[in-house]
Amino acid sequence: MQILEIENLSKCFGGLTALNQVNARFEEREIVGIIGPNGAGKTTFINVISGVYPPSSGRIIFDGRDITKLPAHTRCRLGIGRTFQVIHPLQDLNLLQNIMVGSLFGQGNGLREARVKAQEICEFLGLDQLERDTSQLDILEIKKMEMARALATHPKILFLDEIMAGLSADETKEVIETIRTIRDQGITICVVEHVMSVIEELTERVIALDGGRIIAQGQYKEVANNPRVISAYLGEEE
Amino acid sequence: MYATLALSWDMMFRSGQPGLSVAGFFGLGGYAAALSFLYWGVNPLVSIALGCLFSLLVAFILGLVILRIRGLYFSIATMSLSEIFRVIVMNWHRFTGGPSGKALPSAVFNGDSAKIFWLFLVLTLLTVIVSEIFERSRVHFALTSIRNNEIVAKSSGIDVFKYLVVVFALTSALQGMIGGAYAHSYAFISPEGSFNFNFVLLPVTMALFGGIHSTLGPIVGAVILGVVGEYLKLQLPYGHLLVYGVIIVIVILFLPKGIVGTAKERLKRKWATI
Amino acid sequence: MKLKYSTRVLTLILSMLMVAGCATTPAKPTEAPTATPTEAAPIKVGLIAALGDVSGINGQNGALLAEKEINAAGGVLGRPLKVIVVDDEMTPEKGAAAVDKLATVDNVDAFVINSFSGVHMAQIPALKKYGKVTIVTGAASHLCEEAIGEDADWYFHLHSWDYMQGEGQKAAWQAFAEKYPDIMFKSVFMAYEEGAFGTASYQFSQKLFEDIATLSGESFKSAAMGGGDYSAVLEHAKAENPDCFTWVGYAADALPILEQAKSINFAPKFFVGAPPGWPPDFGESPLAEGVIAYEVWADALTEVSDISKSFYDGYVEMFGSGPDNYLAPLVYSAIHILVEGMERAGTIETEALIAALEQTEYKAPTMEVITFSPSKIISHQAPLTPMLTQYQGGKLEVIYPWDRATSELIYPFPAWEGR
Amino acid sequence: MELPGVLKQRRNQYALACLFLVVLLILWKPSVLIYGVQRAGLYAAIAIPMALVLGVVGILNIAHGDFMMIGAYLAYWGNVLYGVDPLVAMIPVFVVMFVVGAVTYKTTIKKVLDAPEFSQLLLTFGLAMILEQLANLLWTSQPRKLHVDYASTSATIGPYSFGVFEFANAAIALLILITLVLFLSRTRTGQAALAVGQNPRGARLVGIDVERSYLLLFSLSIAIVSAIGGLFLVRHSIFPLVGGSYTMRSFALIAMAGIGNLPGILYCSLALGVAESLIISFKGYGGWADIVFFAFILLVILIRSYRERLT
Repeated sequence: MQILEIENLSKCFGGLTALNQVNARFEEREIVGIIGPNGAGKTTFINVISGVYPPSSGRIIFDGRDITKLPAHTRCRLGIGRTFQVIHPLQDLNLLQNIMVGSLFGQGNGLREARVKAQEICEFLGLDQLERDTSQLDILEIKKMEMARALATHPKILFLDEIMAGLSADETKEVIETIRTIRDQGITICVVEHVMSVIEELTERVIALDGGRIIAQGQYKEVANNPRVISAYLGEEE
Repeated sequence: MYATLALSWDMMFRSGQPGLSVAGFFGLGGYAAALSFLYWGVNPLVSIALGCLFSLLVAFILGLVILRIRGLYFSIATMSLSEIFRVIVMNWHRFTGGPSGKALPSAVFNGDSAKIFWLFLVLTLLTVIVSEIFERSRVHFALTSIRNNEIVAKSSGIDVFKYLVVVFALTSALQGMIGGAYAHSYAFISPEGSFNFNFVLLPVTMALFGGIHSTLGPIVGAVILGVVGEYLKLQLPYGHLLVYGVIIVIVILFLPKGIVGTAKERLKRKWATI
Repeated sequence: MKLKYSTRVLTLILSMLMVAGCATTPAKPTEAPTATPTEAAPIKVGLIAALGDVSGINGQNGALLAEKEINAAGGVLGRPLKVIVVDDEMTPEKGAAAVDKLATVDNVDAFVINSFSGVHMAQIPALKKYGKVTIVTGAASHLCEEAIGEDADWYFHLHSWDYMQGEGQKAAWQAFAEKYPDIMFKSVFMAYEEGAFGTASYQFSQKLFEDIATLSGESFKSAAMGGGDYSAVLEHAKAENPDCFTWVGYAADALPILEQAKSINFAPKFFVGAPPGWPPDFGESPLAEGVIAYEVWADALTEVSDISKSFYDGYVEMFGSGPDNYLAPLVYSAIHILVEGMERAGTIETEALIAALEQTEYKAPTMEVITFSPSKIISHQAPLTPMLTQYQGGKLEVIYPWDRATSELIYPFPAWEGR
Repeated sequence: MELPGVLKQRRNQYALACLFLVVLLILWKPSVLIYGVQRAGLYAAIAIPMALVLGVVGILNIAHGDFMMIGAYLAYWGNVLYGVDPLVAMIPVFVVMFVVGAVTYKTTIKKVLDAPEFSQLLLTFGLAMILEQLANLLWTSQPRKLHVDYASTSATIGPYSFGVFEFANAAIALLILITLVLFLSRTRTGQAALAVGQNPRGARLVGIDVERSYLLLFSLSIAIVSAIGGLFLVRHSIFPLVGGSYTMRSFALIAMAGIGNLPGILYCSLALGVAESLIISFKGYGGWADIVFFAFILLVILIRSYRERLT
């Protein structure tokens, strides 16, 4: 079944078109990868879907409901969860509290429930010493914390924006496993990644963006061999 | 009194929004309380509550408009609002008494300063309680998240705008309440007295001095600065405000997180070393 | 663990509040010291003034001068006099706290209050609570009089109420009209500062001047309040071409308003200013020539009165220069009146002292004989007749009332050209 | 980046509309324009140096107006004791206050650069208090005013007489603005300072001495605003608290123009100055001038924030 459908989505910043007539569909329990060179519009794509920016035109239909005009927090409560490319710990809250925020507001839990829920998620992700300040966490823990906060909102679809960046090979492997487990719980996953090996290993379907347009879509192998994708990446390297 | 203002300012500032409308709502509440007492003979204590409600209402409506603004621009916007209130009150001669203000026939409790003190203590306690409720409920999580990163807050399901409006209205209501009590304790209200910029600068100074984002900090700041101020005045009838300024500068240079903030950090470090 | 911590915090806050409360709640008045006065125990008078402002400093100096003179002459009732000064910081709550402090901590026998109206309003509830003899040398707002009410027989007001100032001024103008029949005084334009002081002055003048002249006016933002642009007001005044232009503002407005008047070439026949005090360097400006001021004190009085001269000389000797404004002689007079009253009553008992003060006939350095009589509401008001003074040759000369006059009126206001 | 044509057009439309209004004003109430421009000059002259510090160093200097007050007192005493003309005194005041600004920066501001925004605010508030009280102790609250002949120089056009000296305010504001803009765009030091303002970390990486830029700009701002004290003294009385209201006004203007937008301050001052003069030119409405000032600012900020949300 379809969970998310995007129709003709465009987003302009002043004179700059960051997204241009994007159409995409996400099935339930799917793991989708989004690739593309820097400035291709990947993060904007997530920002528009999660409601950080209103779209310039187009429609977003989530779970059979038009959410184009809804504010970000409502979308979150409906079940769109996300992490951020640049890490954003809430530095004045400790590790557990950071995760509780998701549960408190995304799911509307009370403090006690939220605490229990957050602890469960931490256990699942392998986070411990939950009273630590965020400044004491290492990069893996922060990434996990961001994921945990998104998970705590009880999403139906989860957008992970470059979650592997800065992780070692072993750590990456661990996170990939975790993502699979999350999917197995019935959550659609959309990963934005630079690391191609991750995309290859993890995703079932890939969307390639360049200049705000979808240039290719399909299995990783097809997309990776698509000449437009290759030239987009090569163009970037020049 | 200043403790309450300092605390109420800090409660708003916990969301990261530095409001400068303390004096505005202080004055508004004062006028609402004084005038309702004067014209409709409302019981003074009830009229203080009315002042509180009036500020709540006005802040709520204005909050809907101005809480789209952030940071320093928010400061200016709230300051402008304060000034606009003042000018309106000053020019509305028939109702507010214009620049001369209005005298009330008698102070609350007939000017018994012990009772007035208890009144203020109760109001301060009320503010402390509200602040503590904030600190221990989801509001704390919401405000801290908004302050730290608004986009993360939004994406985690926090209705940022709703929280800001509610907190703005509530803190303004507290300021209005104190304004009402102030008007009644001196049986007098005037634009220059009530919309005085001192009611912004001093509470903010106290909150920052004591330490922000907590209940304890602003209270400690207000108490210490209040006591220091009085002591200095006894010692130096002339230059006491100068020394006061020097103290503020020195504290900021050496205790940048305020007294309570620094103390907390020291304690933490001690704990860590043990 | 977490809960415990926060409860502890809360208890801490509470206890701190209590401590703070004890520090600020006035202790119960201690009656011991005054109940059995020893020979040497001084009689204490509490003075509240704005020490951050020149008016307060002058008031304080006047009080200190009076204190010195009285103690040199043997004190009061055989006891020394002590003036205790507390700063009101020009804020209502500090002004009110000062009353509490003087009444309870210092246990003063009487108050002299030199605060501004806004601050004084806040002091009134506290003053009523203590009911000690109080002489007030500041606070002109009629709202203060309303707040005091008619029952306060311990309250003596040694400063005109705002509505009285106009009366004196009107009397002065009428006297002028009689003496100089060719003077035109038919239309007045009043520029008043937009605060309480200016607005009240204008409102009361409006009623008073009805039968002798047409009065119109407009407010401006005083430089003291962050304003200082008088262009529009002056333009409007010029358009009306009044016989007399009066501005009611603060000392900071004095010279700039003249400069702007000159630059738009507005020179009415009378150029009158009514600030509470003039800037010290005002007379030195060539623009000041011919400006008329309502004053209670002028240094020139020393030429016609020995009392004024002895006050002035004493002041200069003690502080190095003459008084900057009328509050020095006023507070000086207040202390003397109080002490004379105590001597007359033979006691500092409130009721006897009030009765004695009612008999006051004090020859003040302002050349006024001060007596107390009922005003609109209160029962003890000292009517002060404002003098009409004029800047002539860089000096403030008295031109009315006739018995104090040191010079003749220059009429009309000299043209701007050449200065 | 090239401006898109639409915006250019709209700009032209705005300009045309403004011009039309100005012509109307001249025909209807010429004095409004004159006084408005004079008012605006002073506002802008004081606000621009503050904007410099806020925009580049990122510090909101609450003591800004008080430095002007100190500068004005220095000019005053320079005149009383040594007979120096206040306008000439601007030069030595500039030099002296540059040093004072540098010392202030070294001893206080530098230490709170990394502290939270509001600690910086409190620090400058403390400084403001020290300056005001120092002035009060040294020179009392008695307002002081110099008399200089040219202060009330006037010109007459037809039936109108008006003061011309205050055009000096506008001229000096313009001069400061042009000098600063040239300094920031044409000189190496200026460009470095600008880079620091935009991205301190990046600037440090490319080898710019950030410390020095901050020091320079802060001292420069203090020096400029203090020198304006001399200009201020010509037409205004000075007293210890005189600066406070100008700090507030400057802050409001900067917010209206947008932080970091120096020329914008000039336009905003002009708009506000003329609007205020217009209000007070109606007899009996002088009291509402403040509302115009603040309502205008509020409106501009609101419109801008809503527009930002839409894009």
